[in-house]
Amino acid sequence: MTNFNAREIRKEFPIFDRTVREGKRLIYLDSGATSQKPRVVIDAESHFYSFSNAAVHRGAHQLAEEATDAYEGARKIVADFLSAEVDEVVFTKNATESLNLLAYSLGSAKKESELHVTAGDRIVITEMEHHANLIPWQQLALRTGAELAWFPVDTEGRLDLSEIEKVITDRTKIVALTHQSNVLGTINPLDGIIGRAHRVGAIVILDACQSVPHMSINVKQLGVDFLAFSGHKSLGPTGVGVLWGRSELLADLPPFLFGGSMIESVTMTSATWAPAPRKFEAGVPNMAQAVGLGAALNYLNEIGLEAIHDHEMFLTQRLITGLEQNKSVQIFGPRNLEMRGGVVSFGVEDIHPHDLGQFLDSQGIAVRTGHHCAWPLNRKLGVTATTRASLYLYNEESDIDALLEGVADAQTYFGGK
Amino acid sequence: MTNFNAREIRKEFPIFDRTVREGKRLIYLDSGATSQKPRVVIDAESHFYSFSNAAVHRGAHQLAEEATDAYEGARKIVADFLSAEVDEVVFTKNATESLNLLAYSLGSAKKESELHVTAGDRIVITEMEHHANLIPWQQLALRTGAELAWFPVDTEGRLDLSEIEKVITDRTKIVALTHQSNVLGTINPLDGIIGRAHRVGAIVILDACQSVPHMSINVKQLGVDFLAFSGHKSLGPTGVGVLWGRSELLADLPPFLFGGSMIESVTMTSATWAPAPRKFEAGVPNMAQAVGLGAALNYLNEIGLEAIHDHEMFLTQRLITGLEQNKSVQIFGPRNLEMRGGVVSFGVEDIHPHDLGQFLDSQGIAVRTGHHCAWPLNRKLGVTATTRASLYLYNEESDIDALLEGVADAQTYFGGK
Amino acid sequence: MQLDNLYQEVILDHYKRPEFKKLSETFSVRVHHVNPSCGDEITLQLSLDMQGEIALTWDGIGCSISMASASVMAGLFNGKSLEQTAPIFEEFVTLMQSKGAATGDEDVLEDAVAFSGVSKYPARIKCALLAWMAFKDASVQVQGQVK
Amino acid sequence: MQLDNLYQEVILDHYKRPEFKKLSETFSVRVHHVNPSCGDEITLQLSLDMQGEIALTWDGIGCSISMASASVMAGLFNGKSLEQTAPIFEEFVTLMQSKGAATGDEDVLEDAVAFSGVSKYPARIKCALLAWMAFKDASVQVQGQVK
Ligand SMILES: Cc1ncc(COP(=O)(O)O)c(C=O)c1O
Ligand SMILES: Cc1ncc(COP(=O)(O)O)c(C=O)c1O
Repeated sequence: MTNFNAREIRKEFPIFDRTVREGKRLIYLDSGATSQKPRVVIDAESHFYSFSNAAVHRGAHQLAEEATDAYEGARKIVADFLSAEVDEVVFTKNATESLNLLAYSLGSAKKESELHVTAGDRIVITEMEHHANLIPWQQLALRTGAELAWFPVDTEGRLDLSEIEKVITDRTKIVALTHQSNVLGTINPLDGIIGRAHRVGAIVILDACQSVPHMSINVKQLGVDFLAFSGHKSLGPTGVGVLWGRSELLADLPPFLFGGSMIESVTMTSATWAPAPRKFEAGVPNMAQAVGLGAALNYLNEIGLEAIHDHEMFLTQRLITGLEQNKSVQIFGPRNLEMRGGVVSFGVEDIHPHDLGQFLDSQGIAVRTGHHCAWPLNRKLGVTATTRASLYLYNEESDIDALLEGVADAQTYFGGK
Repeated sequence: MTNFNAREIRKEFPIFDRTVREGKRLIYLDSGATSQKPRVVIDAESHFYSFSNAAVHRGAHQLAEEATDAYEGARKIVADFLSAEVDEVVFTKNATESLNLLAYSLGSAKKESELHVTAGDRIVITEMEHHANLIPWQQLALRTGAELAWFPVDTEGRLDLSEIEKVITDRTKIVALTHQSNVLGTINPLDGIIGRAHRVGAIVILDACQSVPHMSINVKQLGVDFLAFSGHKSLGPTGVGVLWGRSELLADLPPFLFGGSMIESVTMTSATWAPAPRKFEAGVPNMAQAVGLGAALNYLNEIGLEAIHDHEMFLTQRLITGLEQNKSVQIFGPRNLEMRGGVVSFGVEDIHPHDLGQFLDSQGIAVRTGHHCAWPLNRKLGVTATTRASLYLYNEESDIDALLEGVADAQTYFGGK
Repeated sequence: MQLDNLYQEVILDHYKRPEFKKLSETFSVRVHHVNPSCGDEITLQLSLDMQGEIALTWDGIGCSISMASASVMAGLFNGKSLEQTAPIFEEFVTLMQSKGAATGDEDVLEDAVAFSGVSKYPARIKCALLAWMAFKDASVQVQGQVK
Repeated sequence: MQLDNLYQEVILDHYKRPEFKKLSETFSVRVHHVNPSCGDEITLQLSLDMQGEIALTWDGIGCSISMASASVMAGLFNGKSLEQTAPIFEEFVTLMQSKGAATGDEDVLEDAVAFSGVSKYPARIKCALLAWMAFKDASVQVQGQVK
C-alpha cells in the first residue's frame, strides 16, 4: 500500500461527483485515451476567458498584455516541466498535430539542411506505434521516396533491437518511436536507439503521449531531438498539444502552418518567418487551453510525478497479479513491472473485447476496447481487438478490484446464458 | 437608436465585470481580433469537462457516448448555423488551420482529380487578404509551380473587379478571398466572382472570419465551395475553427493530418481513410472547444444575427460620422455603409497608431494597432500601421463616444506636450 | 439488468451457434467489410439463383452483436428475393437509428427484433449494421452483374 | 496620469525633433530592421573613423517610442567607441527587461533613462529596442569589416 491518497485526489476532479449507468460509481480506467480534469484546470480556462481574454502578441491594450503573459507563462511552465528552454516549446492542438508538423516540416526542409529527407533516405519507426506516429511517416516516405523501416515487437511485447545496426542504417535520417506503448504499456529503452541514431546522423523523435503525464521527463537527459505530447492526457484541456524540439533544429526547420503572427515580413508574393516558437504558431492560438495545460502541469508537480508514478505502478502490480490469477485471461505486453507503465491490455477467452467492455460499462467501469489506434500491432498480436485498462493518479485499489470482479462477472454473464 | 439592449447583453459576459487601467470601465473595441465570451460558452466547456469528458468515437462506455453526442451535436449546430449538411463541417483549431488544410490538401489532390493544382494553373486571391488567406496560397504556388494573381484594392477600399476576366483566367483553379476585410470593413461582392470562377472551373474559398460572427450566412445561397471561420471571433472558445466544404469536394480531397480516428484501415506501409469529416480530424479532437462553439452559435441565434448586425451597423454609422467630423482623421475603407461591416480603421495626423492605441488603452479603450496581419494591404494604403476599432453585440453607443473623445484627448496629449 | 436488453437471449444464441457462417465454394459476389473503429470484419458472399433467390454465406470475426446480426440476417434473407429483403433492410436500419424509441415490427424483422436494445448504445449500432452494410454493398454489385 | 511615465517629456521631444535622423551619403554598414508585429522600420548606417569613433545616422517610420529611442541612442553613441557603447547597451536592455522594477543608471544612460516607463508595457519594449537591435547588428557587421 502506498500512502498516496487517491480518494482525496478524486475530490478535486468534478467528474467523479457524477454516477454512470443507473447510479453506479464511475470507475474510470481509460486515462490512456484521455484523462479527467481537476477543478484547477477547468477554472484556469474559465478564468482566462473571464479576466484576460484577448488576442496574444497583437494588441497594445491591457487585456492583450495579460493574455500574452498568461500564454507565455504557460509556455514557461511546459518548458520547466520538461527541463527545456522556453523557446523550444511549440503549442499545437494535440500530439497528432505535433507529429504531423514535424513530418511536413522535415519534408520541406531545404536541400542544404541536414534535416532534408530525400529518396533513398530511411525513416525508422516501430511496430508498436500509434497511428499518429505511423501514418505521418508513411506519408513522408511516400512524398519523398524515402524508405520506411521498423523495429519489430517480440512475444513479450518489447522492441526487438537485436538487428539495430541493420534497421538504423547509415542512410537513416529519422527515428520516430513511442516512449511508452499505448497498448502494451511497454516503456522503450532509448539509450541504445538514440546512440545508434545519432551516430548515423539521424534525429530521434519521441512520441511521449503516454509517458509525459506519468513520469518525470527531462529532455536534456533523455537525449532525444524532438518530443510530442498531448495536453488532454496530462490532466489538461482538450485542444492543446506540445512539440518540443532542440532550438537549433527548430531554427533550421521551415514552418508548417502559415498565417498571422508567424511572420517577419510579408509581400503579395513572399514572406519571411519569425523565430521559433512563433514561426510554428500561426493564427490566434489556443490561448485558454495552453493556460489550462500550464495549470495541469503545476498541479502534477504539486502532487509529484514520482509519487504518481509509484502509485500507478502499485496499482498496475495489483491488476496484473489479479489478471494472472484468471485462467481465461491473456495479458498482452510485459508482466514484469520493469520498464512498463500503467496501461494493461488483455483478452478474455470467448468474450469479444466489445462485449466485455459493454459489460464492464454496465458496472460503471470505463475501459477501452478495440485496436487502440495501433492496428499493425494488433495484427502482430494476432487479435482484432483488446480490452485496455489504463490508470492515473485518481484510481484506487478498489477500482482495480472492481475491474477484476467485473471480468469474472462478465465470464458468468456471457458463459452462463 | 435601436432597441437592442447591449447593456443587458454585457452582463452575460463576465469580463465586463472587471476594470482596466486603474479602475476604468472596459471598452472593448477589438472583437475583430477576438471576441469576448458569454457565460454560457465558458460554462459549456466547463460542463463538458465536469460531466462528459472522454475520448469521442473511441470508447464504448457511457462517458464516451455522451462525449460523442456532445461533440457531434456541436457539429450539427454549426451545420445548421451555416445551412449546411452535418458531414460538411470539419472542426479545426482556428481559421488559419482551416485554410492551410485546404492549401495542403489541394496541393496533394490526385492528378486525376479536378482539384489537382499544377504548374501553369492559377490561384487568385485579393490584395486585402489576411496573412492566413495569403501565405498558404503563396506556398501552394511555390510547391506546385502555379501562378499567384490577385485583385487590387481601389482607393475606396473596394476590390477592383474591372479586369475580372483577365484576373480569373481559364487556367484558374482556386479563387480564395475574404468575405469581409479585417482592416477596411469592406464586404466583398461575391456573385460576379463566383460566377466567373465557376465558369472557368475554379473553386471558390471564402475566408469568413469577419462575416460569420456578424451576419446570417447560408452557404448554399452564397454559392461558394469552401468556407473558413474561427470560433474565438464568434463568441466561442479559443482553439476551435471550422472548415465547411461541399460534400463532393471533401470526398475528393486527400486528408491533411494523419493519425487516429481518420482511418479506415492501416498496415505498416499503407492506410486508407474514413469518409469526411472524420478524414480531416486526426487525433483526439478539441472536444470541449467544439461544444463551446456550439453554445456560442446557439447564443448568437437566440439574440438573432439580424438584430446583431443592425446594432453593429448603427454603431458603425455613429463611429464613422464622428470620425469624419475630426479634421485630422483619415478613415481607410468605405464610408458608405452599404457593403461594409463594423470594422473601422483610421489614422490620426501626427500620432502614430501605437501611441494612439496606448493613449486609448490608458482610458480603458482596447483597440488594435498595427498591420492587422494584412501587410500588403497596408503598403497599398501607404501606411505602416492603422488604428482599428471593431464592434460586436456588447458594444454600446457610449463606447463609440468614448473612442471619439479618446481620439480628441490623444490629440491634445501628444500635440500639447 | 439493463444490459439484458442489449444482450437478448436470441443474440447470444446466434453468437454461439451462428447460421450460414461458412463461406460456400461458389458465389457471384464477395465483399469484405471492416469496422474501422474496432477492427471487426466480415466477409459476405452472395449469389442469386435462376429464380432470383438469395444464397448468402458469411464469415467474420467480431463481437456478439456484429456476429449475431450477420447470422440473423443470413437466416432472414436466404431464400428470399432482393425485392423481398428491401423492406426488412429498411425496418432494421430504422430500428437501429431509433435511439431506443422503437421496438421493431416483429412480423417484418422476426428474430432481428432482438437487436432493438442496440439502438440505445450508439457505439454498438455500427456493430449491428456491419453485416447489413456488407449485404447492401454486395446486392448492388450482384445487380450490376445481372444487368 | 500613469501614461506620463511612459511618454516622458524627453521622449516626446526627441520624437518631434529627432537627432541624427538623416542618412549620410557615406557609411560602412547599413542595416534595415522591422518590427514584425507593427511594421515599424528603421534604417541605420554606421561607420567607424580612424580613431574607432562611431558615426551613426538613421531614418525610420514608427511610433514615438521607437523613433525617440533611435534619436536618443544616436546622440549617446555618436563619437564614442564601440567598447564605450557596450555598457550603455547592456544597461538599456536590462532596464527594458525590468518590468518596471528598475529606473536605470542616469550616469550611464543619460537621456535614455526616460524610457524606464516602457518596461511596464510589454508590447512596447520591442519599440524601444528596435534601433538598439539594429545597432547591435550593424556593429557586428562593422567589426567583421575591420578584421
Ligand atoms: C479575415 C481574417 N482571416 C483569417 C484570420 C485568422 O483567424 P485565426 O487567427 O483565428 O486563425 C483572421 C483573424 O485573425 C481574419 O480576420
Ligand atoms: C502513444 C500515442 N501517440 C499519439 C497519440 C495521439 O494523441 P492525440 O490524439 O492527443 O493527438 C496517442 C493518444 O491517442 C497515443 O497514445
